[in-house]
Amino acid sequence: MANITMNYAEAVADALKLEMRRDPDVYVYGEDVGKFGGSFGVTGYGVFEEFPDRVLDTPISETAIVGTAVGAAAAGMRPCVEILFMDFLPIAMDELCNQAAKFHYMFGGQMKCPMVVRTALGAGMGAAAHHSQSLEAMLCHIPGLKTVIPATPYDAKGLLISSIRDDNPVAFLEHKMLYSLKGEVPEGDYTVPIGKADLKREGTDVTLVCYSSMVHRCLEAADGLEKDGVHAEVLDLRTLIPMDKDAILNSLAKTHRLVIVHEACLTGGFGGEIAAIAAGEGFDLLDAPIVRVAGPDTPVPFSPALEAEFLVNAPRIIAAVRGLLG
Amino acid sequence: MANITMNYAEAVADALKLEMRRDPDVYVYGEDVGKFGGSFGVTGYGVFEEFPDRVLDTPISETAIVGTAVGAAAAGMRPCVEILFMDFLPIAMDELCNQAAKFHYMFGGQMKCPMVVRTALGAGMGAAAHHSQSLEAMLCHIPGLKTVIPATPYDAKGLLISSIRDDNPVAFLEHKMLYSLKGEVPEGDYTVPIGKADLKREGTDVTLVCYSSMVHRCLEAADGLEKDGVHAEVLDLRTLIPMDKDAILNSLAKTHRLVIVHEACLTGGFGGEIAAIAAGEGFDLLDAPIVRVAGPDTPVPFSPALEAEFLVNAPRIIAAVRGLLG
Amino acid sequence: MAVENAALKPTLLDLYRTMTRIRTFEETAHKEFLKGKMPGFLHLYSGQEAIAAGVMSVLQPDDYISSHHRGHGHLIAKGADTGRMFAELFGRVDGFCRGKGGSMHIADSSLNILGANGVVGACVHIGTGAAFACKHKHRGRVSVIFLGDAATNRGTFHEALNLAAIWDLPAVYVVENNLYGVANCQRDYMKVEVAGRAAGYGFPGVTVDGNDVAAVREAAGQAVARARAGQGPTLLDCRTWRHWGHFIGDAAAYRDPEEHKAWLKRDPLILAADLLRSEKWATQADLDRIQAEAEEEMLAALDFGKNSPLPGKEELYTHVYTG
Amino acid sequence: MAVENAALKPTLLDLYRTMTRIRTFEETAHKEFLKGKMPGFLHLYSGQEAIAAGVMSVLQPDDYISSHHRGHGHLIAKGADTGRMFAELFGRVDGFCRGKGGSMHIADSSLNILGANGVVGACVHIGTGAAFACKHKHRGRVSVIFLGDAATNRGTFHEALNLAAIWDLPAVYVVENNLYGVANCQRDYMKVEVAGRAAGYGFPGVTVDGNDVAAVREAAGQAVARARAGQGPTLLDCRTWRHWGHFIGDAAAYRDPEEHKAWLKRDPLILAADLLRSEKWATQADLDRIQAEAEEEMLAALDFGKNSPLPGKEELYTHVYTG
Ligand SMILES: Cc1ncc(C[n+]2csc(CCOP(=O)(O)OP(=O)(O)O)c2C)c(N)n1
Ligand SMILES: Cc1ncc(C[n+]2csc(CCOP(=O)(O)OP(=O)(O)O)c2C)c(N)n1
Ligand SMILES: [Mg+2]
Ligand SMILES: [Mg+2]
Repeated sequence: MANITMNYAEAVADALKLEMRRDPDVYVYGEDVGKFGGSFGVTGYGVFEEFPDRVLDTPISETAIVGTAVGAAAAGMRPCVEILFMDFLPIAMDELCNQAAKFHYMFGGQMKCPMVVRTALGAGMGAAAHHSQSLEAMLCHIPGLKTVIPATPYDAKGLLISSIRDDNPVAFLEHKMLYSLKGEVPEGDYTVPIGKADLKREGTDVTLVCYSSMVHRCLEAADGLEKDGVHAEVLDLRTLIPMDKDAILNSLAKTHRLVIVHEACLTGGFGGEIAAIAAGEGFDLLDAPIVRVAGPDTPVPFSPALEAEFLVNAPRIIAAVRGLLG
Repeated sequence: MANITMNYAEAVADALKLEMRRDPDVYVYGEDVGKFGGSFGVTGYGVFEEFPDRVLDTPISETAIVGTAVGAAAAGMRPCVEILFMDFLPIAMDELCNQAAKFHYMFGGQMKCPMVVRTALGAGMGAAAHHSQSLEAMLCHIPGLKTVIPATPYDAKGLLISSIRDDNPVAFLEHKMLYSLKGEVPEGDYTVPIGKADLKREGTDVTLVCYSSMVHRCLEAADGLEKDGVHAEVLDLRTLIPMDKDAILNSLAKTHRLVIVHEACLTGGFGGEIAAIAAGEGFDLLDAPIVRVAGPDTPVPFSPALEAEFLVNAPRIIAAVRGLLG
Repeated sequence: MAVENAALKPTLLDLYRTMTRIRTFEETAHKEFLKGKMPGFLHLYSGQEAIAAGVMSVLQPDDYISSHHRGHGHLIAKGADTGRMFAELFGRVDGFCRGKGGSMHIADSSLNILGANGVVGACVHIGTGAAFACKHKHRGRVSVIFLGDAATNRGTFHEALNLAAIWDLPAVYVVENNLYGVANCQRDYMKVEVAGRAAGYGFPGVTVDGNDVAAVREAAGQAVARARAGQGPTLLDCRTWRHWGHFIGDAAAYRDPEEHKAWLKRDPLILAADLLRSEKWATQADLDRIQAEAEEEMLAALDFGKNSPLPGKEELYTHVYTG
Repeated sequence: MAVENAALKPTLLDLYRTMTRIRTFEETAHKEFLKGKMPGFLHLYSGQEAIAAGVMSVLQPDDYISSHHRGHGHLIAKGADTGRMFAELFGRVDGFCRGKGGSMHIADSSLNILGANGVVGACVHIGTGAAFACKHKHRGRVSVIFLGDAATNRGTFHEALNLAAIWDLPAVYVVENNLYGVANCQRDYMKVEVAGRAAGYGFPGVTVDGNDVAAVREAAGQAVARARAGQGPTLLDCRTWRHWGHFIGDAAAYRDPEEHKAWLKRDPLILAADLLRSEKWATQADLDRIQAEAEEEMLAALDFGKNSPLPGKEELYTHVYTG
């Protein structure tokens, strides 16, 4: 299979098109995903053009978007719906967490909800408190839901195909600052398995566990650390639920030091779960305190001066690693 | 001040009445809180009777209950609203997390939202997947919100008075299986400070960090462990946000062993945050892996046989401590 | 009760049988609950039987329905096995949900029942989503959504009905308007009649005597025909009355005893029985036999349900994810 | 434009001034944004000025308003300082929100403006809550809620309007019906007219020419009077048109160019200017002076805003909690 260079948004679109060709039950709907092409342009990469009858605009009705997907999925379809900004997912939290996630269980396995909710998370656009959050931790506490969060075009396409084919509801979290990121993506069909982390860089001195845009910040930090002779391992979780615990523990067995990096606010973030696993099952592997590098416990501010301070960057990661290595 | 024996529901009602007497801006509203007295009977303990014009029934409109409280609070009132079951709080997640929690910050300190959302959490009534959840972790990731979760009538009354007086939005989480729990409660006005944990039992061998109904399970477990000569310390966090980190670290400095106990599902639960603090700032205090005893990663099942298995009980806590002490 | 249709004769007897089975199921469950044998909460359907029976009588087996916390009647009318229903209510492994759901989550997906639901108003989206599937995948099928009057105040109602309208979905919204949502009367929580709400979305809203099974059948038949013909959704506002409190344990002291008495006289079973007898479509002996059969069925069903084993502990961990 | 009221003369000139100031503010912001000097997103109010100006002209200073993502006009019409507004748009410390909010969260709480809001439909609850406060604490005040046409499809709209109805809250819902929600025309997302939705809650819905400032003032005056008199809420469906795309950067290719041209002819400033001149309430020179003053004001305001310092990094951490 030949590789093509494409950006993350195109890679998402590519997955949508392939799955819609393969499976007539896959429908896409959301706000302005039709002719307008989606507010981040994803469905504009030929998805609406190829499937004008299966890419549908909805009113501003987030609970209906997610809630009807549950019913459609339970009735045999495979909806892949879009919630523009992850900040609006709390509007549809009942539909996602109480309905989609619990359908299979609460009906004793009679029904299933094969549906995907795609949404854009993250700060960096000066979009302030209501258009910038990273709320993945809220989803990761809900059994029955899978949470997928790719950092590269390759992973985005492969994971979205897996997500659409999955018989469980999947929250598919795209970082808005990654949409224009280019990468090599195989043409045609391939999958990246849900639940498998990816070692984006090998190292021996410290493990940086991360996901989404922070993978790139960690890779930059690893480059920087390399200059000091520090070999950082960068583990991209790629999916948060199910989490690839073994990958974390295997890496700790090598490095004995853990730095967890996420853009989301520190307190109550998914980093806590990672830390708990490491300090529980991995306790004997650890030679040093677990460090979390994360967003501060504040809403995302508008002013670029403050937003820059909010965002985790490579220097902060480097400083944390240096602090840890003493 | 004389003490009176009253149950947890009465203690909550007592706080409501005292604050409504003291402050004419305090209004209570929610579904069936009026003449019916509330589905768990709280406002039936004389709150509606004394304030029939300030205890208002609403339609089944959870987003309006919380969302209008935001506006009323911003316009100078002090609403204390009720969402019947915590399972329905996801319906109003935008209002609570995007509006109430962010008002002060996103408007640069111009506005404040002194409001309380009371809600009942927890399993144990055979009420199944939609009436049994413990979703506190979802709230603890949202800066701007405080999360209060009392385990005793005394704490319930004192903390609710503090919560109503607080100028920030507070999620006040009452465990439905505690409503009938009796305890000594001072007559009249007193406060329990938000952000202070309470050492419910002193010990030297292991710290059990817990909250809500699990405080009682931990106290039972501590009794059981005592028979083996194991002295367990039981630390009731009482408020999750802000969390009393110092109390946790001080206890670990004594016991060097941490078991975290919550009823909520394990993965993504608030236990992760506690673990991360302990394995970070408290790393050098720890002599053993951190253990979490929590609900399994499943929805809450209906069948009593399965619900009993879902719930954390003293034997499970005892077993975890024994496993830890080797 | 105006009956235009002579063809109603055999149907009405069937409807009477369905209603009797529902009533008997609920009475049996009620007694067991009061004995302390059933866990959780029970919201009895007694008094509302004409709605489930009438609506379901115009559906095809593969049409979808979505239901709510007061959902036993819907299952029975659509053909679910009452033994497995009791097993579910007792939290036993032969229950439709293997005991994991209970009364508030009872469902038989083999009959395209998308479940009772513990979240008021959730069914509105679920059923609308099923209507989406009917439009795009299962052409010719319809999706019927049962909801309470109080549920029409939820935002989900608004968003779903609007979406169904603009997409011309084959959906029928059946509001079981028993005038109360727990302890509050409809007039305390809305200033309009339920049927009037359809106007906000641009499709018909029809007020129906929800205790008259023939009237329900007639109105539902028209709504379903509209939906099947691709003409979009209809809202039926079926006026009815629950015979008991909101759930077992609620004495319903908030209702006017006189009003309660008046409604009991309009018990849907009494109305149907009166008609059957006055039209001489059935004798009292026929009706008694139907009652006796229902009692026999429910005794056996109860027996089956009660004696079904509890799920093993390992069941706690299954069905979180598929596969 | 029918003007019954001779008393309109001085008012209309004031309204024209307000509208001109809003327009000039938006044009100034537009230019700066295109120069790449402003962060974030800007949703321009240009074209809708008659609504903010007309509604605000019937309010008292301590009445509440709640606004949405397209909120600059509301602030200016209620009297907010344009210098501090620009400072906010540039993320500077002299902004109303100290630069933390930006355009989508702009607010001046000293004027009882409860803020623009980034979540479409959120303002409906917030303003309804303020109406609750008006009823129970600030007797005699009213709460006006501005929202877009597309926002009426959110569940919050339904729940809030119903609550306002049953509690007879002093709320006025002003729908700024510019016919589009981003790229979709109203007819694609609802089958009824916005004004008709009020019927679902039992209070009046009134269609208003939203480009005719006198008509807006008239309708708003009646609605506010009703609210103040304790007669409950009103919904105003103000038909208008945004002159630009959804936000700066959107070319609005989805709109019909002919329709666009027709609407531009009905620019609320042109309509008001025509009337002022034809009634001889103002000369062109008067209007030119108003324009010149507005330009002067906005230049100074821009200057102030641009030159206000960026907030210090410590500001990131303040105002998460009070005190
Ligand atoms: C979202 C939500 N809010 C509140 C409840 C609690 N509750 C259960 S049933 C009910 C009343 C429902 O009234 P209605 O819709 O008229 O149905 P009915 O019980 O009368 O059949 C309420 C408030 C719930 N289950 N879900
Ligand atoms: C809950 C929510 N969903 C989606 C969006 C994205 N969004 C911002 S403005 C807008 C359209 C709003 O249309 P309308 O209410 O008519 O106001 P207008 O922009 O036309 O003034 C959308 C979809 C949002 N901000 N909030
Ligand atoms: Mg009802
Ligand atoms: Mg619009």
